[in-house]
Amino acid sequence: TDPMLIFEQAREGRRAAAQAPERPTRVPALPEAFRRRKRPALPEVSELQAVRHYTRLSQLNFSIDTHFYPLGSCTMKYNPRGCHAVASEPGFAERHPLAPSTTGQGMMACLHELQDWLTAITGMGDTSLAAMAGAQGEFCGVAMIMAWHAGRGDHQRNEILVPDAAHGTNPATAALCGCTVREIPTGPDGDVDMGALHEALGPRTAGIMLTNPSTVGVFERRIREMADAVHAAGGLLYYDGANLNAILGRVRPGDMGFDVMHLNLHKTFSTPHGGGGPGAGAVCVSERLRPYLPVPQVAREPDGRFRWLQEGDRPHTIGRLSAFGGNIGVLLRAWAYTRMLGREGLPRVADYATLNANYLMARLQAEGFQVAYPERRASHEFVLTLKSEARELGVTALDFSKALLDHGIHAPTMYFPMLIPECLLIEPTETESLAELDAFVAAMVAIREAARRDPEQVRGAPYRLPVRRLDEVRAARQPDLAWRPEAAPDP
Amino acid sequence: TDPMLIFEQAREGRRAAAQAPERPTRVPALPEAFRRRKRPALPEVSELQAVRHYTRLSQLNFSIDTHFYPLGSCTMKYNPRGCHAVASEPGFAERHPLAPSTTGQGMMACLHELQDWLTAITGMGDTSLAAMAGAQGEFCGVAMIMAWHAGRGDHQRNEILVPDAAHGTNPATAALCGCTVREIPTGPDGDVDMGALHEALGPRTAGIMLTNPSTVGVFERRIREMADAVHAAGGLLYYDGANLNAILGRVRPGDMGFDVMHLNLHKTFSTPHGGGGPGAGAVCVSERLRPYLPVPQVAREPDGRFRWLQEGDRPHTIGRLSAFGGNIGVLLRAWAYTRMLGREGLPRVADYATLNANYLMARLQAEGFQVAYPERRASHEFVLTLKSEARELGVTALDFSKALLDHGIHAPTMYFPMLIPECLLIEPTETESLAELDAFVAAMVAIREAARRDPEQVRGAPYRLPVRRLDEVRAARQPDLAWRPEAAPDP
Amino acid sequence: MPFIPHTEAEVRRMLEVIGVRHLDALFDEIPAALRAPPPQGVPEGLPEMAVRRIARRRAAQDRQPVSFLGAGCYEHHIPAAVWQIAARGEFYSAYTPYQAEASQGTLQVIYEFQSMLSALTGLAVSNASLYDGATATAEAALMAVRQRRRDAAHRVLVPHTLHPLYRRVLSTLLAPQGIELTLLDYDPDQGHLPEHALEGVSGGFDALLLPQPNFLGVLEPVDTLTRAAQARGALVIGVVNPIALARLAPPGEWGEAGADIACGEGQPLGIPMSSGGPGFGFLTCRRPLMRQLPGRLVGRTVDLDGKPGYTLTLQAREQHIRRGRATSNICTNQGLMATAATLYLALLGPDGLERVADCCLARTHALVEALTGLPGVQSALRGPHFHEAVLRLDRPVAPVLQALEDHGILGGHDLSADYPELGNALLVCATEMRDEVDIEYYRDSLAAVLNTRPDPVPSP
Amino acid sequence: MPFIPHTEAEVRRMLEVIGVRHLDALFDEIPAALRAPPPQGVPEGLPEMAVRRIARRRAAQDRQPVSFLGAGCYEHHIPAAVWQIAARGEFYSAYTPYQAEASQGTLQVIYEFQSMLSALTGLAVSNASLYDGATATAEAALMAVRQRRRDAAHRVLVPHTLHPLYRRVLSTLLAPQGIELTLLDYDPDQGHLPEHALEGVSGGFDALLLPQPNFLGVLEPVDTLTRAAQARGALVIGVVNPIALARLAPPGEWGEAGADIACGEGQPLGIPMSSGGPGFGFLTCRRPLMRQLPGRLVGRTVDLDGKPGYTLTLQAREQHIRRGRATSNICTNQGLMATAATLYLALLGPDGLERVADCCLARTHALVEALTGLPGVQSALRGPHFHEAVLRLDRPVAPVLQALEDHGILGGHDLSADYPELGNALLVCATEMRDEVDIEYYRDSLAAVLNTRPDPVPSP
Repeated sequence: TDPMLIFEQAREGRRAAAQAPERPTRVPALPEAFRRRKRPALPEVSELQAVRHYTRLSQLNFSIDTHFYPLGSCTMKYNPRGCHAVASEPGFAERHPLAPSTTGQGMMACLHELQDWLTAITGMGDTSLAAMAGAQGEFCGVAMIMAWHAGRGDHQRNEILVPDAAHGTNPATAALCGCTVREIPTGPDGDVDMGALHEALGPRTAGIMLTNPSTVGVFERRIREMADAVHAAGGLLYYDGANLNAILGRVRPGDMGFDVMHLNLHKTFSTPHGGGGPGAGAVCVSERLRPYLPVPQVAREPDGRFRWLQEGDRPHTIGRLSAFGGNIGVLLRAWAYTRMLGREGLPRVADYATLNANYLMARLQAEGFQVAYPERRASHEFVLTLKSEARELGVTALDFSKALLDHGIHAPTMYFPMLIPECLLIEPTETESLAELDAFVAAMVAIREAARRDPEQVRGAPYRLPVRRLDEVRAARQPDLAWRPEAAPDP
Repeated sequence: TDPMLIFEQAREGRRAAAQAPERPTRVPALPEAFRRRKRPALPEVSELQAVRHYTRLSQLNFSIDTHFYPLGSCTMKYNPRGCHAVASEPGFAERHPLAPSTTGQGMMACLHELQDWLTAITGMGDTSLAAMAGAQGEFCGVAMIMAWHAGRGDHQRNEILVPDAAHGTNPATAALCGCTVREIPTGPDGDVDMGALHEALGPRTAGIMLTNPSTVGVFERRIREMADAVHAAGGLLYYDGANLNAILGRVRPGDMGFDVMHLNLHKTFSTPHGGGGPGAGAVCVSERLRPYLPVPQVAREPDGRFRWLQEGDRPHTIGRLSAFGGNIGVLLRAWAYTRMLGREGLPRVADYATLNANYLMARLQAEGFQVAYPERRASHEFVLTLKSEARELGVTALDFSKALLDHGIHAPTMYFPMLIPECLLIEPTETESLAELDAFVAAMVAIREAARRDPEQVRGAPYRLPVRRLDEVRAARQPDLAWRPEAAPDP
Repeated sequence: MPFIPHTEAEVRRMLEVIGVRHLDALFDEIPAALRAPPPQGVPEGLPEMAVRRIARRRAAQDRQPVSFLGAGCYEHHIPAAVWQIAARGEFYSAYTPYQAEASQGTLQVIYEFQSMLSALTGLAVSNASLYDGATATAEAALMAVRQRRRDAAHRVLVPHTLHPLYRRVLSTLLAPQGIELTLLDYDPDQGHLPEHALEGVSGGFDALLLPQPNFLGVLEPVDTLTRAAQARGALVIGVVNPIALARLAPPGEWGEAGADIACGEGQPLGIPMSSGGPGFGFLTCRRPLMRQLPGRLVGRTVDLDGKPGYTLTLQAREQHIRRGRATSNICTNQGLMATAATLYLALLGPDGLERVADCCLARTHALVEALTGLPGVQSALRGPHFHEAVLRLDRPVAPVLQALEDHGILGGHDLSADYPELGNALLVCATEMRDEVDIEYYRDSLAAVLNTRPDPVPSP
Repeated sequence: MPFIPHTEAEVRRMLEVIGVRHLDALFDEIPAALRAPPPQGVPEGLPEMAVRRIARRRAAQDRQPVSFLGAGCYEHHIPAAVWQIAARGEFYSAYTPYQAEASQGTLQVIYEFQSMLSALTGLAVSNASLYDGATATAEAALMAVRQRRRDAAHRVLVPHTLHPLYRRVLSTLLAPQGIELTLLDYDPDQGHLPEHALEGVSGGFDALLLPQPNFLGVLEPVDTLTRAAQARGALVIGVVNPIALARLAPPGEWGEAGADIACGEGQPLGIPMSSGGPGFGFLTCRRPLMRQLPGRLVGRTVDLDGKPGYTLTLQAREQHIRRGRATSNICTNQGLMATAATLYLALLGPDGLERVADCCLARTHALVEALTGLPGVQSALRGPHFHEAVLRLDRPVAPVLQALEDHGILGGHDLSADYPELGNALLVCATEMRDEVDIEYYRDSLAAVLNTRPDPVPSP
């Protein structure tokens, strides 16, 4: 029984909801010119039909609440249900953004604490919670770097260095900020190629964007040396917080020499990813970048009251990133999570995320799988390369990924970082149990055995999901992006 | 992947929940004699394991929110989500039952309205909301009838008449009240056999328990005549509200001559059934039985304030049915539902429940299926008999039921009422759409066709559910009713 | 039309298939005299928005003060996951799991529930829940009488220390079957039954009810009394608090043989108080009593392919099969509440449950210590108590409670009506939800009340 | 250890498999100098109970007065089903649907979302959401500049009547790319752009932003302006309120050809206000602009068996493929909010959405009528307004709003900082959540405030 679209279940004239208010008796007339002539093609379904449809659709998803989800670089760990309850408190959820701060002291107290905690955790000088996702945090970071150079009259610096294994958002962000991107290669040991770095640095260097542990799952051991070199060349260092879970409460980006960073609260601080957001991309800076922080930010007055700092309070700010104060409902979840973990719980995250990754790596190696950097410790994640399986069995990383779905395990991140052939980036996170890790190993071994018996069978996976492999070429060549009423052309 | 038991996922020493309070620093010593020596064998799992386990288990259920559920006599209709929100209001959900009534005026206002509305809807004289389910409502009703006879010094009346097609709770209740049960046969037209009724009535008759429309899905046309006969014989009439959905707002049991009745708020008033409750069994009485109503009940004082009536206020009460005030969270849901439907919405329930049942019956008849009372109108439900299919194809009502599950439709009530061979009692309810009804007919036709091709295949259904048919004989002969730690004997 | 999906065109088509012209025709078998107009006593329908607004206004006016009330219903922390999951549509909107193949979720949850309640009480078999603690106690008594069959004395011993409201429910439900309830006196100094309580009971009886802790919060000498009752051929029924069982000896280990049956109120296990309901009653027993159990039972079995699965079982005990000879008339129970309790126990585990119990114990003792430090307040009973306790005031309790209400405090339950022999007695309780600040606030408020309102009403 | 499932025995076993003795050894590649002690600035961990209690106390102190604030964020009724379903774990705790086969739920919901937003705005293609209305407007402007390629003037026309906060976000996001924002003046008597607004604009420009209704609640002459802008080769971007679109002509029908792009804030569609976020931005466009769209897109396709299914598509626009040449750096969007909006629109349908819009329209007009009946209060603008309106007071707005706060009223948004030319101007809004009683209460309170506090501060 295929799920029909909600539109296909609709019938014109159906009015089976108690959801709409009563039609007012007297509606002021809108001038004819402004009026909509035809009703929008929204579905007319009963309340039960809507509830049933979306309840059933939800069941088609893999999610943390239902499946192991070792998606590398995404930190898919348990999202505590208590955090959702906190953000749903009517006093928080129903507050208008432009209501006076007298009505928001409770919410602001939480955000102010979160700012302070994130500053302490990262070893930086100050924190703004304004960015609505990691990519916006990155934008902030690069914009602040550029503002700092501009503030010193240093207008020629418009080059951002990025390791070749970096997340795609890094170069995209640099471009958004009007910078050019220069890629730095990764050395054979997984660390950045220091020679290439030194070569790239110069009077046009605005800064470098890095994550540490890096996207290949290892800790950049010479990070202090890199920081010194970049700073000596007049550039600043940006820390991409995507991998912070690996070192949370153990190592502080501020101590490594970074000037600015973002945190993905929907990764490290366990706010839910919601099938694609909302996230939050808190930005932390060293003292020298503080004047450029985006607005608003929560400040505590000498009398203990909280208020929003606005453009007037921060004349050098890079500006405003959203109409209001950011994804506050997400921030409240991160506040609750951090408050539950506490000082002693934060390093435990890093410890057990690292333990799980290294255990899984060791077991897979023992089973004969090849990891990308066998001489290195895994951080919270590691890269497996299936190039020999691809060569010998004709079964690729993609095929393994799809076959894992049939085992009830979400696929790891595939084909990233791009420099490693046939790779899977595997991040188990600290909230998964030993039993889940062992089940993953068993599944990988079973898939390899199946591939030895019948590679075609594995190439056809998945078989047990709501759909089999989808025709992505067709999706892109003949884009069908919206349902239309029968025979209706594009509007 | 079979769902494991939560116990099988446990490991001793696991402490991965933020759910428990901190251990107090100083715990008063309990005298040794009272102390538990061994921890109870509760599972030790992480918060994520618990969330994942129960989320996945939930997905194994059929439910109104996911499937058409035409379970006869159970009125499985849409449970509005707004009602759940109402009952979850912290002011309602967090009130202690022994808190003074000054702190419960809002809740009591709702219950008082609900009492009044149910009284108006049923055409009776007063309502108590104390009964926690239909069966408790039945107990109340018969107990009140007995109390009334006793109050008049009429101690010989201990016989309760019950139609042979009645719900099993009716005779069970009569027995609980110390009465003997006398069954009255159903006539060939589906109505009670009037001759047999007259014959049964006499000086030992305490009363009769009936539902109308009856359990065979038709309206007892001579109900007034029956009421007159029972009253003339000195008995009282009890109305089992299980089928009230068929006549809600259209016909009032009080007008039919009933003296006492219960309502299943979890059927007609759409509070959820929760996989087996909680329900609520409001009891409505005519004026003469009012002194016997169970306590507590909400009263409105002349100054407009509400308070609980207790034993002291109702010296003739049959007593108290629960420690506190009944299933108040359920009652609040019924309050919200009734308020949303309103005066004009109540009869619509009966109209469309009846329309759906008669349409489905007509379509199935047109497809060649046999109904038990083809000359009669269906009420909100009707009985299909598959005796010819059983005889000719060797495929029973049970087989059809299991095969329906594979079509994504919950089975109707099977083999009830018992007097009709190979029967299905089908109740579509008013909240299902025409498309769902047509899909039911199509599934029935498809199953019959499959049975003609290959009866064995149908006898093996279901195939697409989490389990196939279960060995119920083994379940009853070797009862395994609780998990035990490895090798642990029964305690 | 809220909730009704039919369009006008569909209705026309359906009527045509049925072969009638109007909806009214479908009611043509109902005598015209019986048809009624829409009920005028019910107001007009309102959209969800308006109804929720009314409810919210009313609920806001019911917001609770700081409460030290226990007395059978307890304010515990409910982990957010409990109801976020229990309220999922697949649990919330399913029926009783008659079709096992389509109900494995509910059935496995209930099997786990049964296992957990069995583990907590130390008895082999648990049912799938009953209405509440009081009705579960009544059903337990009926079980005992049934079990004794020909030997039955139709008499049950009920301690005075059993919850007074439970005693009233027992009267309501047992009287129609001619079962006599004999009240057992307690020692008003200790607050529990004397060890030799049964010596004064002449004649046979079928069961002894044993609350632990009892309504006054005090621990009963359950071992001695279990031995004594069983020696006289009667069954012992423990009426227990499931949170306290984390620390108290389970009924299955009382005396030598253990109690025969245990029952109680499950509300403390993750269920909001909701003015008293819905909670759930639990009922467990030794295996030989299994066929006397009322209510649903879930069993583990295998399917046609040999795969494990769950189903309702031993239904021959129940009303829909055995009708007038069923063990009870119960049908719908409190399934969703049992689901919530299962989630609660899984989330807490044995260690977490112990912590909750320890907190309750510690906080109630701290409360007693704080309040009895005030002049005019003393501890009323000498027996060991668990997470409730009785205080005796130097003046009537009711006006004191009323005065505390003005301080935003629900000070406890006034015992003077049910236990006049205890004098001006007040039952207080502090769960893990009452912290040091709350307790201090109670002490200070009570001090203020006792000073400023010197006994305005003469003692009754 | 909250959230961490490892037992000590398991940790030992795992370390053994790895071949190290202590957890610390796993960090041996990290230079010792970099290792830090646990962050002292963070307090000790607390159980869920304690954290929720703190949150509840803080949230209770934030409870909202009766609000007449709109200004880009609106208090609408949210059907209970919306979040009871959107918060289901399968939606709530899933990642971006990279593995299509394991994400059909989210993918189909987003496809339906795209279809609904496309229907509402009358434009063929919708993306899967952006951060908020302001960033969506910035992305729309960037799209227009990209689309014009070699012809691009790197200049966008921004009406003064566009939300002031949106204008600030545009500056932040567009300035680094060297895009010039030219402010278009409005008619302060009418409250909207003059029909000939573009005549005074010399030189080329890539896009005209057209808010409808505008920030002042007034309707812009969108047909004329769309024609004028398109005649000069520029793209037209409608910035619209999705609730108002139930009644207002959709951007796709403005002028002759229709606007090219529409965007706006989705919060009114079933999302709580939450002090402004998370909501979501929506962005739709004509089909030829499809490859300029930023953000996720879901497409319908078929699987190996020919069965329909859904997948992320046209990813070549995105940062993870195109990196520095992507249409945007956006990655995570506001998926769960889009899910909630889809539920909201499905539950309301076209008729329900019209009712909401009509109520907003009617209530705001009733509010204006009620308040302008008071001396010293007048309607400030003559243009037709939808569900917000500007009032002019006879004294400064701020002290009046502060006085209203004492009556439990949030009286609206003070415009004097952003629109000083309007004098003592106040932007008010009444959605379906404000009934006659609320409006009457506002009127009476305002009357009291205006009488009792005669202009205590001199006008600036």
